[in-house]
Amino acid sequence: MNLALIVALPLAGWLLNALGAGRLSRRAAGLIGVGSVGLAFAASLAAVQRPEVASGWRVVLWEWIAAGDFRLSFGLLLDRLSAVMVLVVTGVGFLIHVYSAGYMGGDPAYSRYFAYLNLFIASMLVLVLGDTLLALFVGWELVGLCSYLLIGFWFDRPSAAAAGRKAFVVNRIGDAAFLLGMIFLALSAGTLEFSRLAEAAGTLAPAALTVITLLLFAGATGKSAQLPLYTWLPDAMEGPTPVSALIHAATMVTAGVYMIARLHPLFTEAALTPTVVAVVGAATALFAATIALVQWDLKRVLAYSTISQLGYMFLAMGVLAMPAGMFHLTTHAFFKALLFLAAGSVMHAMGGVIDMRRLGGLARPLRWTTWGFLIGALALAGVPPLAGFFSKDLILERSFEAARGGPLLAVWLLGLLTAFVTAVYITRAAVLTFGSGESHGHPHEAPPLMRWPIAVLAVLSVAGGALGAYAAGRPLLVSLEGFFELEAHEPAAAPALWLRLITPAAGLLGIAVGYALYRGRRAPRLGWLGTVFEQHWGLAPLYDRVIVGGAKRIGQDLADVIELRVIDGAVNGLAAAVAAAGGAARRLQTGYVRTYAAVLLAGTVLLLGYWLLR
Amino acid sequence: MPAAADLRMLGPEMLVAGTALLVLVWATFLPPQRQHLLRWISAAALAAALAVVLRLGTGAASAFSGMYARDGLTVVLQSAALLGALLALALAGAYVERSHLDAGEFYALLLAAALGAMVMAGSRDLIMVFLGLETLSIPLYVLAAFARTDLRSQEAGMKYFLLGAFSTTFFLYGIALIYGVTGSTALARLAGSPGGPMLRAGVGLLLVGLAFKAALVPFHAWSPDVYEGAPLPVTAYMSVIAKIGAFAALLRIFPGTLTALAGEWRGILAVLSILTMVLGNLAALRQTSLKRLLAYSSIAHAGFILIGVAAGSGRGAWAVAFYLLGYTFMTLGAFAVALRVTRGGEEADAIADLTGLASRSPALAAAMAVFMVSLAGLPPTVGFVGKLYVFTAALEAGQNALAIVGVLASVVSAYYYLRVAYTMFTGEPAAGIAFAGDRWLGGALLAAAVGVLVLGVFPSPLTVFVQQVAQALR
Amino acid sequence: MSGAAEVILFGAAALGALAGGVGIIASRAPVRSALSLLLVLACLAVLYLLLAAQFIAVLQVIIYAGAIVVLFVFVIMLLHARSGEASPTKLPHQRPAGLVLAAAFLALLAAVVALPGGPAAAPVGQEFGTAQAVGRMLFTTYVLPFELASMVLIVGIVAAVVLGRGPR
Amino acid sequence: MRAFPLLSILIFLPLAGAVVVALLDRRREAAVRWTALAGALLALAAALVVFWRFAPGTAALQLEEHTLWIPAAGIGYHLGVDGISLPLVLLTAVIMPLALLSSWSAVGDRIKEFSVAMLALETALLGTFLSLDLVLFYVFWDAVLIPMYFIIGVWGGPRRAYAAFKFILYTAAGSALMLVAIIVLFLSSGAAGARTFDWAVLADSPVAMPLQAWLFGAFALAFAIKVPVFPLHTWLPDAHTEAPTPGSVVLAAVLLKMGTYGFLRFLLPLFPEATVRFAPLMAGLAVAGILYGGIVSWAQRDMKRLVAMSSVSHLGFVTLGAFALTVEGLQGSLLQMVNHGISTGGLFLLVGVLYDRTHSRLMADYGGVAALMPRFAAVSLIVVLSSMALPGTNGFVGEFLVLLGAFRAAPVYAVLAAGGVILSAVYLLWMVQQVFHGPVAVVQRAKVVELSARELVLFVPLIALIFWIGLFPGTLLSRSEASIQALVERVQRVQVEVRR
Amino acid sequence: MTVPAVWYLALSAVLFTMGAAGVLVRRNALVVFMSIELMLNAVNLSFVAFARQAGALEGQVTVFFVMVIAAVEVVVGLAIIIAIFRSRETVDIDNVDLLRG
Repeated sequence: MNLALIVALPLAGWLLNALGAGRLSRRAAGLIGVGSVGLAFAASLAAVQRPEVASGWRVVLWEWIAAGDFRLSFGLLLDRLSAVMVLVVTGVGFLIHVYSAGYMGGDPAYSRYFAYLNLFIASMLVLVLGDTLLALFVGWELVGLCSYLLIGFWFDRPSAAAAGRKAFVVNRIGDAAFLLGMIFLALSAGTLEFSRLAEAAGTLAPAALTVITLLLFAGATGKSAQLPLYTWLPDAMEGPTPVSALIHAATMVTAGVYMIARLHPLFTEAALTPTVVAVVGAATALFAATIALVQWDLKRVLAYSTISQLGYMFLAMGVLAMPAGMFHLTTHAFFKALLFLAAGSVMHAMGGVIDMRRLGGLARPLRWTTWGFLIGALALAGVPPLAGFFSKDLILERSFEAARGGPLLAVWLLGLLTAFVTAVYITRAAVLTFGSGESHGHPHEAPPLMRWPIAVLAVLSVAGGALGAYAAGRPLLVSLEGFFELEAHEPAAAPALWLRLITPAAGLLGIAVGYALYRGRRAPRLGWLGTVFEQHWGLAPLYDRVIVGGAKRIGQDLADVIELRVIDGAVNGLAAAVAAAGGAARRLQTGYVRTYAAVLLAGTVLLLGYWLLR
Repeated sequence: MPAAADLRMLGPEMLVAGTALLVLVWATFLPPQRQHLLRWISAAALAAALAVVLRLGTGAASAFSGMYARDGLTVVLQSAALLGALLALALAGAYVERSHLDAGEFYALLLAAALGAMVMAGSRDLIMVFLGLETLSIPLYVLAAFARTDLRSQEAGMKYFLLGAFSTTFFLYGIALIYGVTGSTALARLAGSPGGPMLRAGVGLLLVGLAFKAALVPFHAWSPDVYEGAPLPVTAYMSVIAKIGAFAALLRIFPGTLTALAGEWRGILAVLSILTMVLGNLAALRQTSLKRLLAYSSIAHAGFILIGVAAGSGRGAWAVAFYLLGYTFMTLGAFAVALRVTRGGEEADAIADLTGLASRSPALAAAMAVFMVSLAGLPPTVGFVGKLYVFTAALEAGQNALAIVGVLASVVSAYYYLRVAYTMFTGEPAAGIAFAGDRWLGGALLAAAVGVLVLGVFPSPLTVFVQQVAQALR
Repeated sequence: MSGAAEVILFGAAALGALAGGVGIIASRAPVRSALSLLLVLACLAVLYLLLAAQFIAVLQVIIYAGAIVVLFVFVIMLLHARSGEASPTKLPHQRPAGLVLAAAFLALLAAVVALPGGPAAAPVGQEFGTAQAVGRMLFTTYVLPFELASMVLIVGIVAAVVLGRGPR
Repeated sequence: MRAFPLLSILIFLPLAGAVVVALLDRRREAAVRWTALAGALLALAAALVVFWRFAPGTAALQLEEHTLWIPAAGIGYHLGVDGISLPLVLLTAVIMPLALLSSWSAVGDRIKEFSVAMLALETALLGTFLSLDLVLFYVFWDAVLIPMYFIIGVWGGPRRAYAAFKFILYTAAGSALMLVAIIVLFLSSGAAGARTFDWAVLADSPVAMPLQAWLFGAFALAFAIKVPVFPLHTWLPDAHTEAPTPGSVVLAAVLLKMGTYGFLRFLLPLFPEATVRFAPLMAGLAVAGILYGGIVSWAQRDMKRLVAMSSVSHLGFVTLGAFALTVEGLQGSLLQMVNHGISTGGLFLLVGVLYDRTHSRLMADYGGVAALMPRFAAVSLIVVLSSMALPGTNGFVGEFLVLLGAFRAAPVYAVLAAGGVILSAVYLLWMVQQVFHGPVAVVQRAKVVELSARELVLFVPLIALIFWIGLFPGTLLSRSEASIQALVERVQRVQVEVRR
Repeated sequence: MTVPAVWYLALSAVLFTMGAAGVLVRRNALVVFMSIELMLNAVNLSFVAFARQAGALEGQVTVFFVMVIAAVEVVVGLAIIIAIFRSRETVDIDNVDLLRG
């Protein structure tokens, strides 16, 4: 039951912290919170070593739902795919827990924070380790819950509460589609067990398969903040920064990618879906990157960046370069977490200020932070030999190959363009935050508890590329290619050199442009283009006014007019009519004997008349 | 000359009639403070008569040259009449003595009316029915006007009398026409008659007379005014005894005799029933006087009871009998509560006078709630069982519209009955409200409440009892 | 009695009865109504004789004409009863409605009663309708209703006593 | 040998408690309250004995009691429990003590009468779920109305009279025609003398079709109003809003289930052909209710009204599951009945806790409550999540099965109903945000104090059930499986015939 | 019997209807009451005519009972009218309208 232990540890941490809220000392709470995840990481490390993992180590815990033909147990599955995720989740998770212990040091709701965070880890592990799609969905929704709770952690701020709610609701939209897809799948394939889906995939009708996968992908667009359901993620930055790092960059938002990887037998078989995934991914990548160009909130820059990078991952999944997608997922977890932690460090130093117009010149006082941020930024920009370079390069390479000169080449072009924009906006952020200008106030460097995780992540961001670098033997990719049952990409089929160079070139060009543009705190607005970006290419007003406003108005109209006037009005109208009839019946009773006699005689005439004449 | 067996068969009637005379005479010799003895005697006589009725049982389908019968119908409906009279007597005593009404005459008239209803139950000849009807009605006219210095009581008496006499002429004309066709007033002859327009007209006119007594729409107009104006215990008594007598005769004449014409009169009775249910319930909706509310309620219930007659079957007939017995309990119970509550020594007639009754007397309010629930036909009360029976009868006879209108009318009735219950359980009691009545009233109240509930939960014995009615019709 | 005489007698009595009927409902003064009623009763007594109902005819004169009408006249005098109809009516539609209803009712009755082909009158003996014959029936077949009628009479007495008492 | 009348004892234990309470001195409030609670707890114990004695794996009726009640009219006293009624009996027995406990703060006057009404209500409810004779069923069904009417009308809010009358007249109007249909069933059950009101006999030989459709309509109307199915729901928000907390709890948790129970117990087995014919209509109304209820909930300002409207949406799922006519759908429907009882009952308890403190139900009067009552906020969140059908809680399993079953029947239902999944998050989280989040905005801040121990006791069993059913729904599903399976087989047999 | 029974019956019907009209049209309670007596007499005529037609005495016996009842009704009715007159000083039945609705 070693496997269940991985989930049980953070779950226990959650229970202790939740029930002990208000009674546990700050120290105990932190120790439980951090310790449980640390132990889970250790357990994960031990577990992935097990030989069973290669063929899938499955532990069935109990029969969960059984109704009619539908029978499903609840169990965990550790294979080469989930191994990657488990390590990322518990590993990065652990680092961020450590960081949090410092970052949240002054918060009164310390226990609650760790309770939520532990619950998140547990939920994420359920998502990752679940042996059925339904179990994955359990984790899927639970991480959404944790996200809601943590975004709205400072619930006394109306903006935070609203952001949490928005995140949950937007996710729910995707989840509803996911749920339908899952149900469709369960009914057509007869199972939701991953181990049996592979064989079932071939038996499904092509149309059904397409619909199922599209519905599931719709779910992924919610969770992973892709077009059109991306809006919640920028708002999610209302949460504490470590949360943004952990949930809204490194782990939860990648669940969509993981889900597609998990269901690769279906997605690879489906006719239309991969193309849709690739296009949506590529479009989102560029779309979000352009918006990141015009943000002033450092965390929002990173948020849009995350959306954009997730787009890359979907692009990879769409072109069926699944190992590449997972690789980027991993490296992104490192460098984006790093960027967020660094940003958190800035906030910590500046007393919560995150608007880049009020930042600047922090390179000197915040030495660790600056280094961390720069490494992360370079990795993000795809500068070799940092981790981001390898994964992003691989994705673009694969997408170019997959296009085979066809129309899908547009996807590759979008990706390439995004690489350039990415470099521009991250350079802008770095320059505005750390570069020129005077620092305001008296910023001080973060305590060691926050510094060390930054350092570790910086190292991973630098060296993480080794997981997929040819030079290092590509251990991750080999493992995953085995898992996806793809023939290994031998160096023999090495892509053309120009293809390998064009990505870093785009990145470097972007850095140069960015530096040129934003050096010296000039902040060009990019003209009309900037306005377009700020308005999310026109989507923002559509969402706010037309969809949300419209729905609210319809709701109000239904409640005030249809409900009260029409439906209830009919009921009350009937009652009023009966009451009026009652009044009329009373008026018949005039009080005059002669009227009564006349009524009596009339009744007699009618009765006899009817009887005799009928 | 009547045989001795015939006379023995008349035991209950003679007991009641004799006691009426005894009470009348004795009252003149009794000092005022001992007038309550009259009540004891009357009650004892009614109880004894009830016992004799049950003891005699059925077994004389024809006596007095075929004028009279002691069959299932007689037994069951005479029991109902005696029970109603007994309860009404218990309700009336304290009121009569408090209001200084003439006790001897009051009880004598009460007994006479009971006698009338009993005779109507047993009659197998239209002359007997007519005389029974008058024996029932004339005392009621007098009782309605009994508080003779009270304007409203006078008015009630006059309206009742004039309209009653008016309707009686129609009834008589009906007898005349039937006599013209069959050459006889005996129901047995009527049963075998071939029909024809004159017979139809005769039966139709009979129906008018009986419908007036039972207060069926459109022959009901007298009843709200009379109920409201008559002294409260009289209203209570009237509301049950007149119905028992009228329905006894309706059963005797329609499903009991005119079986050959059933196809014709069932539809007509169904229409009357629907009109009665609808109008009675609608007019009751917006009443503010409790007596008037109960008047319309009694009209409405007449409509429900008529369903059983309109079914034209044995099942319908016993359902009528069951309903009448249940109705006796619940209506007299409701009146008992009304008698309990007084305002400044007078009848507390407004529904609003019951406001907050539950905080003054929870038991009284609970009892009233039971009666109201039963009148509304909700389980677990006798009112529900009665409705179940009549609706079953209607549906069995294919009178679907009757059953559907009936259930919907019941729903409407729930509004005004429950409004009374609601009033009692909310608000603060009004000033000047006091409780009146003696142990007799309390006993009657308890008996009615227990009756309503017990018969609602264990209706089986009573059901078996009333099924005798069906046997009588066969 | 010859047939023609019977017809003439019937015609006269019938016309008298109808005239009396009109008099009852049309006279302004109640006393005239009462006298008109007396006329009707007398005419009916004649008709009863024609119909071989001597006993009933006698009763008609004694009870109705002798007792009831006298009672009415007595009460009218006692109450100095004005017609009571001087004030404007509160029910303006009552009169037309009443007449229409009455007409409709009469039409129905006529349709029923005036059907030709009723059985021819049965021959009856001398005994028919005498006090003895009716009395015998009253005390045999109709003994029960007879006794009951006495009960009703007692109720009538009680009513008179109760209602006639003055205010206490 | 007569078997031990366990079910009768279960049904009438609360009534016995009511009698005992009625005999107590009204001034001894504590004694009244404890006695009433003891009565309800005894019933719970009896229900647990039933649960323990219940043999899963068979569709047969168990612990049957079958004697004559009114033999002269063909009416029997037939009780029995199967997989369909068992969960609802348990639900009733669990909710009643909680409702009584909540009345300790929510009801301050005429406590004795209130307790009597509640216990009488419990008897009527248990009787409704356990009766297998149609008249007996109807007696209990209608008897439910009376105590509930008083509970709303006497102890309710400012518009209680309106709400109470609307409640009783609307629902009584619905059941009126059912009575007619019951009688018609009786009359068509055989020749005179051999007729019966017995459910088991009637279910064995359904009446022929045109008549069956009419009878179906009459029954369906009664049940649909009780559920309530859109658009027959407008009595519900008023009744809920005006009822005192315990009344709302019982109303939501148990009373509404009478209607959906009726679908399963009576509509499907007694009128299989008509069910098949009209299932699309019912499912369509259910879906309309899911969406409509969800949207309208969102626009509410009053918390109780919001929860009430949300019931329309949730019970739409129950109805949808029932008329999916698949095992999954029906199992989900049944489970969702229990779930709704727990979660919506819980929601009303939560609103009651707030109402006890500030006497306001308007969300605008709150804000930042989470800061003042953190434990309460946590409890609320769990209940809300259960209501939103978050995986891991009870609601998810039910909703999932319903959607699964509905999808199997016709995907369009499931697709539309999935909109309800979204809407529930919209309106519930909206409420949470308004009430709990933001800066502290309650007026009488001092009164908004953390849950007392008694109040906490209210929620502990609910939360335990939320998670237990969420994780181990087999406890209930396995017991209802056989009965539902039998039911579906019966209906599907007809479905095949109709298609042919 | 030369005059057919139908004539008597027709006369009876006319008289009955006259009485009914009188009840509806007249406001004086005494006259109304007299109209009712007229109706009773009309019925009696029918009874006697039928009795003659059928050659059966029951009709005449019935008339006897009707007369008894009529007498009692007169007593009761006049007593009530007198009581009303005592307190209201009117015999106009349209003025007796306290109770309505």
